[in-house]
Amino acid sequence: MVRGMLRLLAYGTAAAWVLLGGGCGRDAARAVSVVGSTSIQPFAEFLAEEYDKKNPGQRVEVQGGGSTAGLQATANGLADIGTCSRALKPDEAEQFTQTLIARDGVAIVVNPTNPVNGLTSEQLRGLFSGRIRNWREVGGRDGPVRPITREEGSGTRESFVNLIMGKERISRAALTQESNGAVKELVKGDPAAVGYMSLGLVGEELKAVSVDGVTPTAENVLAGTYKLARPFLFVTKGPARPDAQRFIDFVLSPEGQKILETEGLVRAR
Amino acid sequence: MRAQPKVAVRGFTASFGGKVALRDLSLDVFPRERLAIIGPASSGKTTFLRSLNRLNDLHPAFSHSGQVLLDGKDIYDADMDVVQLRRRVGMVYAVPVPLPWSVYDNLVYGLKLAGIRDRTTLDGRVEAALKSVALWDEVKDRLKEPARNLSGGQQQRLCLARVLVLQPEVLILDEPCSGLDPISTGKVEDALAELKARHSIVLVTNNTKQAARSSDRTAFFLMGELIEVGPTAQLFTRPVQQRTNDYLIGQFG
Amino acid sequence: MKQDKAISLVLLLIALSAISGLALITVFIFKEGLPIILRVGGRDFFLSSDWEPSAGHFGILSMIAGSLAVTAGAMVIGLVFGLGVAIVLTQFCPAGLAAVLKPAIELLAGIPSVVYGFMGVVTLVPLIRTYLGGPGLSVLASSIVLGIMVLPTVTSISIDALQAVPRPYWEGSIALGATQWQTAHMVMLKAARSGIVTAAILGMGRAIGETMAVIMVAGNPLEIPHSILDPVRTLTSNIALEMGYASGQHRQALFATGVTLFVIIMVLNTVALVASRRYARRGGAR
Amino acid sequence: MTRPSPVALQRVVVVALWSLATMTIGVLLFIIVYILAHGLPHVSWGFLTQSPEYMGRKGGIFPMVVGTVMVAGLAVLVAAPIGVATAIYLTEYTREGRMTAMIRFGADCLAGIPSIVFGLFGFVFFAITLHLGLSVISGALTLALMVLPTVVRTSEEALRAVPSAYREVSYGLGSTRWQMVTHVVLHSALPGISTGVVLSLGRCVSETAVVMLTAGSALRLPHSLFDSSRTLALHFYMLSREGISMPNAYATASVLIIAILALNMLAYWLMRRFVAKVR
Repeated sequence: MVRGMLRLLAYGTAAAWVLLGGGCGRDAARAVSVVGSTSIQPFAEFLAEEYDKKNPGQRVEVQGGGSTAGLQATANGLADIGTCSRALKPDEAEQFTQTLIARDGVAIVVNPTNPVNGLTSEQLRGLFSGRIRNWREVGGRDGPVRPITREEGSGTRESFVNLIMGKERISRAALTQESNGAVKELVKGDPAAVGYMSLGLVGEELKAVSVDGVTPTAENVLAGTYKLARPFLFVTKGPARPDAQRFIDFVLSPEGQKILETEGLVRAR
Repeated sequence: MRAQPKVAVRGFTASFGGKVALRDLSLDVFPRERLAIIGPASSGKTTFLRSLNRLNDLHPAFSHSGQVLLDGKDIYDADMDVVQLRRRVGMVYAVPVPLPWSVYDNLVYGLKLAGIRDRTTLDGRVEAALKSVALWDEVKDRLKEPARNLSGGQQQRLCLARVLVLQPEVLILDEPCSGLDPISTGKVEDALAELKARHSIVLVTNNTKQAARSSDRTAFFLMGELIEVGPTAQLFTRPVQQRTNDYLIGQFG
Repeated sequence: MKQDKAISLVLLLIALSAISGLALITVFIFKEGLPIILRVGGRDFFLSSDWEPSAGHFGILSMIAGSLAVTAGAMVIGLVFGLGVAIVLTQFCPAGLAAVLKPAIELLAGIPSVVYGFMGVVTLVPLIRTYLGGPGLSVLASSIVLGIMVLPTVTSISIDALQAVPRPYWEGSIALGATQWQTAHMVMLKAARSGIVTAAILGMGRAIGETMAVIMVAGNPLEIPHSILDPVRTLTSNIALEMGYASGQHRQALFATGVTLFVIIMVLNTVALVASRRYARRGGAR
Repeated sequence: MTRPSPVALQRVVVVALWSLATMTIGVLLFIIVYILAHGLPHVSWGFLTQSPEYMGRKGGIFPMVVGTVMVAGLAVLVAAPIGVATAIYLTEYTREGRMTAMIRFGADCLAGIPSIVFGLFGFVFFAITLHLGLSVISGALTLALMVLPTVVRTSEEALRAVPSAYREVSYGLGSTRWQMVTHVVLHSALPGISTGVVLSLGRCVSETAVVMLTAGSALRLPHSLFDSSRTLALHFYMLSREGISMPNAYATASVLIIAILALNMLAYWLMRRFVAKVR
């Protein structure tokens, strides 16, 4: 029995090293890799699933990591397509070819028990910068305000900062969560919380308040009246590889756009 | 005049990190004799035994000078095959150490190391060895059992048999009966009497009565030196050296 | 003997390659992280709590403070419980029961840290938020979760240390009329002291290095916590939170955070090593 | 105030200590029962053998099971031989000296490095510098480095626990050192070594930070070692953290917990065999 285990270990090891050595031909039949924004990740995964069903033999691999990581991965060849949930900075725009696949609203969310239904940009700046410390000041119940932000580098955060905060800094005391879901969970459980997240992922359990009097809906984003919106981008370094291009084409096709729309995003064209 | 010595130790000094354990020791072991070595604790008996099959080499600080000739060839020569040497000089320890396998696997281990794989040869050697230590009848139906299930006396005879399957020329035994009851001791001693016909036997013992019972010659060691060696009967009744006499009548524990 | 030499050489090469892994990690982490510490200056890096990578501010004081606060809390809980369990299992527990309980405690070490973090979020955080106030995500929540996570480390090393105390010590004390508890704390704990110190230090290393559980229950703001109900960001969660996004200087700053962590752990390890050496040397002699 | 009598004090302390121990066991049971109670109803054969659909909201966890086995298995297959060989070198082939002290100190340091630092290293070294990408192989090699010290340490302890008399007997019967090591020492130490290896496997299975940074989080079934793959622990993290599907998150955690339980029991069983063997 013990001898058998020894032998098994030896064979397994040998096999592992052979695999290690033999795996060098990695470029053959490689999957198209899509890396980037955690906001886009679930949608991209869903699109990839549908794409694989339609095109057996083609494989699309979706990764999270963050918008900036996606750009980096694309730049150094780790990814075929980078996904980015914010507008490219000028130097980035020079470096990459970008394709708008959809637009997404950034919803301001509060706990359903919070009586506040609408906030102005100015009030939002106050809440998130820490100047406004009590919900009473913006028409809510007496109680502390707990802003919840996303981590540095997040596309959602950068869009929020660009569109709302301007020059003001987000409070250092703000809780930092690493995903839309985590923000959602936290706001769901904490009556004092206020956060921002992808409109497509808000769901039923949170209250998305209106901003400057405009309700956050897909229609308002498409119409341009809800100004807290950001692009979802696919970026490639130069022209895309043919199989990557096929996937991009699928996403832009009416079928792909329909999928994104049913998931709560706003179509690109 | 006696025959050529089987083992001839010549001016042998052994030390461990500067601490001398054997000093300038010369002693012969003849074919087909049982040589007993007696002496108080830490008088160098065990070191002497372990010098005969170079087991001391395993100790990091061991160093030596002088010669140990086996059939006239120095076993400490650079071209000596130590593995082969240890097959020719078989050792039995004070405490029986059966390896954690079956009785049979314990017995054939040495043979397998020597490259013998033939089943009938293995079985034949095992049977012969077990018979020569009078263990065959007791364990012939228990060969597949773990060796640890045997009694202490059986384990020690098993360890003796494990060495015997290799048909060594010299057998060295380090207080092989120290942990055994009188009946088991008797069985081991009987086996040694039988084995004398084919092997040279060096037996270290703390038990002077055992030396008197089951040896042809006896050597007395004290503090790493050989004090006296002679026919057993003579050494026990009329020792030449005063110190031997003192030891025998119990002056040194 | 020639074959023996060859085998020995091969094994030595393998052993050295294992060690070269450490060298490689050290070199890489330092190569990536050190330049920015030098550029920003040790003072601005370690003694400022201004962390805003996009604006070029890289002060990690609040993360260092956070890590220390959370680790201290975890050690209080881990030591009280871990040592308590070790004493129970070695001194006051029938051997049969101890044989079942010890592997059960060790099982705690096998549960994935994400599960601990998750359990903290769904059970502990709402409790703290409801009954003690604050956001729930807090030093307290992190300390409790980490305390439970380091407990098996503390317990199993303490048990080893307590079991290594020679039996006659115990018997001698009992024979002099001491109760079991007097014996336990006056004789056994004293004799096993440096082993327990080792346990505590290794537990501390585990607490300070834990990432995923902390990220989920700590809240991760940039401010230094003022009370145990305040949220906190640790060195590890700072790395894990932002690594995916970071590039350029920002990424270097995260590696520098890693360097800081690395140095803290190395110091703790060396202390543990010295402590356990002392313990080994004294062994039965004391 | 009078001091309580020693006997009374002892009673109080014993009650206090036992309640600490009971609470600890209680926490363990609570975690396991909580996860299993929420998750087991959603675990089925189909859940284990189907691919996830709809980002994991529906469907199963088959690719993650495969990914976990690949990443953790490969990590251990790399770490175990290197670790055991190192331990054999340390115990059987060399004397205590500067070299062994150095190797041992290195292993101890490696053991103390937090997993996130391994993750950073693996990301930069394997994924980027060696161009292995976020892949099974990057993750496995990083994890292998992470568990290497555990394997070395436990193997060393197991080898040292083998009675030295066995070694002498083997030499006495005419074995070379290598024969002695392979036939006698390894044979006796194998259950002990296996315990360390199995526990390391458990650590690889439950590790999240490292695989997140090195193996990536692709939902697809990995077709080669160079594909990215999500492990069960990371899948659980993402499902619960992104709030994608709590039932599936609990079900994934249940599978994970059961796997860890099984590995721990295996380790415990091996350990008992080992103790019986070298006694």
